[in-house]
Amino acid sequence: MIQALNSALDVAMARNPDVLVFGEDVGYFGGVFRVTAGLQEKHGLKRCFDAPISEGGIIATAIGMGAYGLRPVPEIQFADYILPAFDQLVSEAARLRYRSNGEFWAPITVRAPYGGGIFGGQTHSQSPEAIFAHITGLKTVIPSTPYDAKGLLLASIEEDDPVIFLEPKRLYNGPFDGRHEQAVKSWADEPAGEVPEGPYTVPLGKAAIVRQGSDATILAYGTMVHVAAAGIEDSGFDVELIDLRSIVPLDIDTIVASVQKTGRCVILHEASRFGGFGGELSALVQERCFYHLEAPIERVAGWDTPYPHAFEWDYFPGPARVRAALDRVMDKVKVSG
Amino acid sequence: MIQALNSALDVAMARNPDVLVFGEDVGYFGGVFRVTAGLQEKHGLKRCFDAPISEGGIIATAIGMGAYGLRPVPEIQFADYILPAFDQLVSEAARLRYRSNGEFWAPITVRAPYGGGIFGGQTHSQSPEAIFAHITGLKTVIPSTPYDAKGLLLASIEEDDPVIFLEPKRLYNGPFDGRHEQAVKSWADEPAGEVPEGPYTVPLGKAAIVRQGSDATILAYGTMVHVAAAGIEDSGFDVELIDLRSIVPLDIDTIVASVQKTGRCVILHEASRFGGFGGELSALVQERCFYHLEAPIERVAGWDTPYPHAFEWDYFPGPARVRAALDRVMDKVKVSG
Amino acid sequence: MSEIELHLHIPVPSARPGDAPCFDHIPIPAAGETRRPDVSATEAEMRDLPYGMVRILDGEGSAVGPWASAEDPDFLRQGLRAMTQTRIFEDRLFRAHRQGKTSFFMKSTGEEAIGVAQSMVLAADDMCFPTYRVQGWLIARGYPIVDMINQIYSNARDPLKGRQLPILYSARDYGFYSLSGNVGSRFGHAVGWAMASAYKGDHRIALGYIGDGTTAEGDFHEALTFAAVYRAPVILAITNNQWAISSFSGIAGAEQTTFAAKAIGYGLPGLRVDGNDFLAVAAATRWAAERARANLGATLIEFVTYRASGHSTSDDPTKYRPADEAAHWPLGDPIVRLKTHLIAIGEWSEARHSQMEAELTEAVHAAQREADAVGTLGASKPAVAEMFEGVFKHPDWRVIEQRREMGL
Amino acid sequence: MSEIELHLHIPVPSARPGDAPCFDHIPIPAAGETRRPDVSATEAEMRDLPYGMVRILDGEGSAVGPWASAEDPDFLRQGLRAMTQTRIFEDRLFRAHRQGKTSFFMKSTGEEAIGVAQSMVLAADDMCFPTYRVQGWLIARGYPIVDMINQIYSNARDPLKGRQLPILYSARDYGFYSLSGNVGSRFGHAVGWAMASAYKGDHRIALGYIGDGTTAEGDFHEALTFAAVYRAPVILAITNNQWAISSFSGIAGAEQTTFAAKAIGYGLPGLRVDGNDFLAVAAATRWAAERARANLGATLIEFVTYRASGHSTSDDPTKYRPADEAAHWPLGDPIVRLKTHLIAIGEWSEARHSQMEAELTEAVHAAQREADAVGTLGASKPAVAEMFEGVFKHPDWRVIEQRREMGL
Ligand SMILES: Cc1ncc(C[n+]2csc(CCOP(=O)(O)OP(=O)(O)O)c2C)c(N)n1
Ligand SMILES: Cc1ncc(C[n+]2csc(CCOP(=O)(O)OP(=O)(O)O)c2C)c(N)n1
Ligand SMILES: [Mg+2]
Ligand SMILES: [Mg+2]
Repeated sequence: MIQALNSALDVAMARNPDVLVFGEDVGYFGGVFRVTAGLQEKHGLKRCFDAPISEGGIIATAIGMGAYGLRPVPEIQFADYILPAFDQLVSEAARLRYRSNGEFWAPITVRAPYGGGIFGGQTHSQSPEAIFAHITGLKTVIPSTPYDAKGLLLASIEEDDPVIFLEPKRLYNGPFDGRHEQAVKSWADEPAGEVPEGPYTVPLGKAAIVRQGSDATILAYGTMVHVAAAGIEDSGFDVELIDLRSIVPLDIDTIVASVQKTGRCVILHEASRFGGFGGELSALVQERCFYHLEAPIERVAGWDTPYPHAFEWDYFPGPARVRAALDRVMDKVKVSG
Repeated sequence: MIQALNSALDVAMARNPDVLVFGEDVGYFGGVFRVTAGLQEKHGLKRCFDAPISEGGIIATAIGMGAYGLRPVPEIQFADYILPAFDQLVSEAARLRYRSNGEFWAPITVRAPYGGGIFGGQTHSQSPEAIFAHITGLKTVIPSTPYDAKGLLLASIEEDDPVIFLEPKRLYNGPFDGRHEQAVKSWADEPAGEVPEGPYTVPLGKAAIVRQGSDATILAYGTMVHVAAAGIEDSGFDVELIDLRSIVPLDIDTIVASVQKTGRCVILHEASRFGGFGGELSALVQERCFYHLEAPIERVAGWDTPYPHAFEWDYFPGPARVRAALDRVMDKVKVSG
Repeated sequence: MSEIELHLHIPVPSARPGDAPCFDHIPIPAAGETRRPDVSATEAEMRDLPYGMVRILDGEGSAVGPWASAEDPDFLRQGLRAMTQTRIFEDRLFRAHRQGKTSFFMKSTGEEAIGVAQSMVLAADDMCFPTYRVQGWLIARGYPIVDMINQIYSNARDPLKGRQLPILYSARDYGFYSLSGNVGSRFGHAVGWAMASAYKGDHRIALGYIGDGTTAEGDFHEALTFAAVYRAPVILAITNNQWAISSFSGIAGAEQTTFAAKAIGYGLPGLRVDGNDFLAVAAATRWAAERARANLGATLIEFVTYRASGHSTSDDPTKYRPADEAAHWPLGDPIVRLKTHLIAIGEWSEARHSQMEAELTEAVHAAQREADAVGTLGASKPAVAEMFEGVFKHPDWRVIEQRREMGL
Repeated sequence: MSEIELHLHIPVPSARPGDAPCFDHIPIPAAGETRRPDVSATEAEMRDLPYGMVRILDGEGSAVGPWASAEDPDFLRQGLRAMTQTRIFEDRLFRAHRQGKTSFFMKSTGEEAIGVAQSMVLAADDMCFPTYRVQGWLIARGYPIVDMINQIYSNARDPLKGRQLPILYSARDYGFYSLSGNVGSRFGHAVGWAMASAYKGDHRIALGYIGDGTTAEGDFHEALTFAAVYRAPVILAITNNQWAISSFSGIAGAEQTTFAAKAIGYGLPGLRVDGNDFLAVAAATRWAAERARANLGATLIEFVTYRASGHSTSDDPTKYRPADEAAHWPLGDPIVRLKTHLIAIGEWSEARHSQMEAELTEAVHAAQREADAVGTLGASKPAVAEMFEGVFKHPDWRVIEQRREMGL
């Protein structure tokens, strides 16, 4: 996925001189995850450069550049470190167009690696998507494959609205389905790991039906799409798996059509459960599919604790928990439906 | 409610020399809403003082004081301006106890006026409770009456965990039920406006059943408790009204018992709807009362736009929208139940 | 181990209500005293400037010292006019608030020289990132006063469609960036905008404004850091009007040093300027603009001024400072000072001034009548559908559904 | 309008891989050259200090100049011992990471003098607010090395119960505040803690650490503002080790001025100190502590040092700087310099040094064997129930239910 993201940035920079990339360690070094490797050398010092350790400053600078007419793609080194820039994102980037009646806007794409599965402990593992999804005026995109990563990043950069682009860091080097005891896999062996060289986009707001099914629907994004697939496999049920790809804009039609068809729904995310984006999804599904539901909607998510270093696999919601949730949505119906 | 909050601070400061109050304009002037009026004069310059305009600095300072052993009660002038301190609240205050295995903690109570109804426009009207509710390690308290305000604030100050204490600013000077065209009311005419002089606490995590009812349950907090009451009155239904009082900790038992009894539920908040705390409430109710639900759970909330100045009463979710939601939860059952 | 007990220092202002006003703690060199280095001087050669004060107009209304230069009297008259118009406008709209025509208003009384002079000195295509206290910028550039009032009324002709609190203007064509209620958070946008201009090989520069109180925000530091590191063509202006609502400048650090001295920590030149001296504001701004346009980077300017009015319509300053404090402000009134100068050089008269005031008053009244006719807050507003527009470039299903739910 | 095209300046370091290392841009006065003012001097009298450098140990290992004072040789030997132990410990644990015994590790190689000397100079009940690069503080105070390793392994005896990334210690009884992975955000806690101490009339002071790169965060400015405004009894230390992961100090503003100069903007004294000179670190810390304890307020100290190792186990510095850069660092190695001094004054010998190294190596090995026996990452961990403890003082229903869901 790293190469796919790198290629997206490369393509965007080549096509549009107003696209520029900056962030902590992204310049000469190419980023701590190497996503920006080679861009400075290829496109020049001024188009891909290091920034001070100041996430608020990085986003403020990007907004100012955007107001001038550039299309900056700042990187925040870890999504955990986006919080010092939260006010800039919420009070400024998200509100600029509305409050100025369209005189100014923030065409910025803020990339940040997020999520767990790498023994990163509390501050290199968090999934903050819920606090962005609630903010009117922000879009939030989360790819789950290299193909999508490139296409969604290119689409995000073309957006005239601010986009939070969260990259599941556990997927950077290969797919990961939560079976941590198994050998590490490579994207090279996956169809969705194949990434065209040139420009293409994957539109925001269009979910992917990763797997068709009739027993139940799973809603997931990022790494959890792969975990869901593993959980479905283990469960033996015929489950429809939907990869949301962007949570704002949300592809409500695809979600509703699927749950109305299956009548059962499980929602997955890595972020802690309480107040997470799963609540919104659950509410929406319940509101729109109430008379189709044959069992309570289940949520599988991180526990309501900070992300704990030693307990990576106790915390990370793996396929076993997905399977258990599927058992519950399927079983309960037999018991009381 | 202002006097009740002032009295709570006064009582807390008198009882415990480790309680101190600071924030922008809270000292000599007594705060832009006068909540801290007289405290500096009575308790001394060092116990109630002005702070630089630096919300991050205010919270960082409070955390350091808390780590030393004090019990600071910082004020953020408007909840909209708490965002520059978001990283301090999330990455530090909320996580200190967990990560240090209890060696350090943040016994701080962060007060902030929040919510709409005062023609405050985008940055003096927001309701940010959802982004706090999602953060593991933070408690969030929202009173709806002067009596509760004092008791909950005293309970919050006694907490050894960080508390976000959101004060519905539209209730500061009197109850407000959303009927903005009517004459302004005074707390003096309300039973819950009566506040004992001395110390007492209202426990966190204990909801109040404001009104018993059998047709449906409304979950609300802050100003919306009063709006709910007006909506119920208008609707003619016999609705149980629950004032959550604190959203973390959440009184799940009272909620579940009520909805299992009524089978119908409407959730209210001022914050914009998508990703708001109503999603979590809806999910929890659905998970725990699925087989009791006779109609979809409804959410009445702010629209998914920034808070717009001229459209105060178009945006603010008033009794008419509550009534419409009640009609829907009651009606739908007749149509399709 | 020392036996001294520690104690906590809490700053208190020199005077509270009932006390005699006192500004002795503010060092004010005589007009003409502070030197003017060449714009290409190194930062190390300029470290004295933050402790001096660029002042041109002396007590007699003469322009003196190294910062003075030959000014076109028309330029000065225009400045006088814009400052006077700003004051008349603000007084009028302040009253409009008392009359219930709007929800909120703020004045810049006593600080008019800053926004007006900078607006006139900078180029039409430069961009300022304002605070709410530089309405004079717009007036100096001829922004229609009726539109300002329409915005303040949030009426059907409000250019911002009722979405913003009064005076939180946005006026791109007038080099005036979108304001918002939260302070400080646009200071860094000025730097980003300036960096973009430099990136494009453009010639435009940016000006960021921040209040003395707001320098305490992290945004201030972050903006200065980026400005210094990337040598952005930007002027960063602190309007030190001694107060931040009820908190005196000591709560932002003024007991310790000048605000201009903050420049030194970033290796930037820092000017301390008499903010009530139209000529000094103009001269300092030209100097900083010249540096910026010559790729010499950013300048931090502290404008020393005084907030003669309350913070806003919600504020009563007699609650926390002597009621007559403004009268003791040692740097006087910017309008009076420029007028005195123009009269002293024979380019103005009391009679012309009175006539101008009458004209400007009538212009404001006329604009207000026009806006009143459209409607004041509540009596007139943009179409409610506007509430749902502009969240994103293209509305998504949520606002479309919600708009429909409202029957629109 | 000027016709010059603007251009954007992007700082680049003096040398990249393949280039000859060069530190000529760093001004380094001779040892003994920078003056030592009285602690009660005013800030205005000290504005030269940020541009000098407090240095005591000269090239021959002599202690010279106004900052030198008679030191107890035992104190110096203890310092040498703690620095050496720190280095041996870190080398060993770095290897433990390579052996898969833990997930992550960081070293302070070349910077040991700072944490060690400050730990020794400050009182047992003072509190430091550390960065991850002052493990020497704990070692100098005799924190059990085995517990450090248990923490690094997240094993069953980890004092932090497996909740934290390796080396993000918390050790209240050793005056060491809880670390976290995010940088900068505890700098202001030091100020709040110090204010609390002053509020209580206590005598304890605080020490906050921040890296050169991290000074760009808003937290830095906010902490300094509060420290200055309330004259908090705190020492604020910038460890300028020239690098922030792959970004050289110029990305944080070092092209423009020194980090110590940032003090001037707050009206605080700023010392620039040779961070590889144990005696200079100790002397500057004593001076600042004396000021703090005398209610004279905060001091900002820049320690000029060099990060001789990579940023962390995830980093390969040869990717972005000359492989031999460390060897060219003009301020040498703090251990070698203190050792040379002790030998020069007849209080130490090569033989004693080798013997000490052997002892310390064995002590680290013994501690590691003990920790290995408990178990390394994954092989041993605290009870899983610990994951659910400590979110709040008392668990609420959510974690109780979730714990139950896990069958615990
Ligand atoms: C982030 C934020 N914090 C607090 C406020 C509340 N507030 C509005 S104006 C103001 C005072 C600003 O003082 P100063 O910067 O000196 O500007 P002045 O009003 O004097 O021009 C404060 C605290 C705000 N609007 N935004
Ligand atoms: C808020 C935040 N932003 C970014 C990071 C990623 N990060 C970790 S260490 C580091 C470099 C810090 O450099 P410096 O302050 O110079 O300290 P040093 O490592 O040199 O001791 C960065 C950017 C972080 N941990 N926290
Ligand atoms: Mg001010
Ligand atoms: Mg560093």
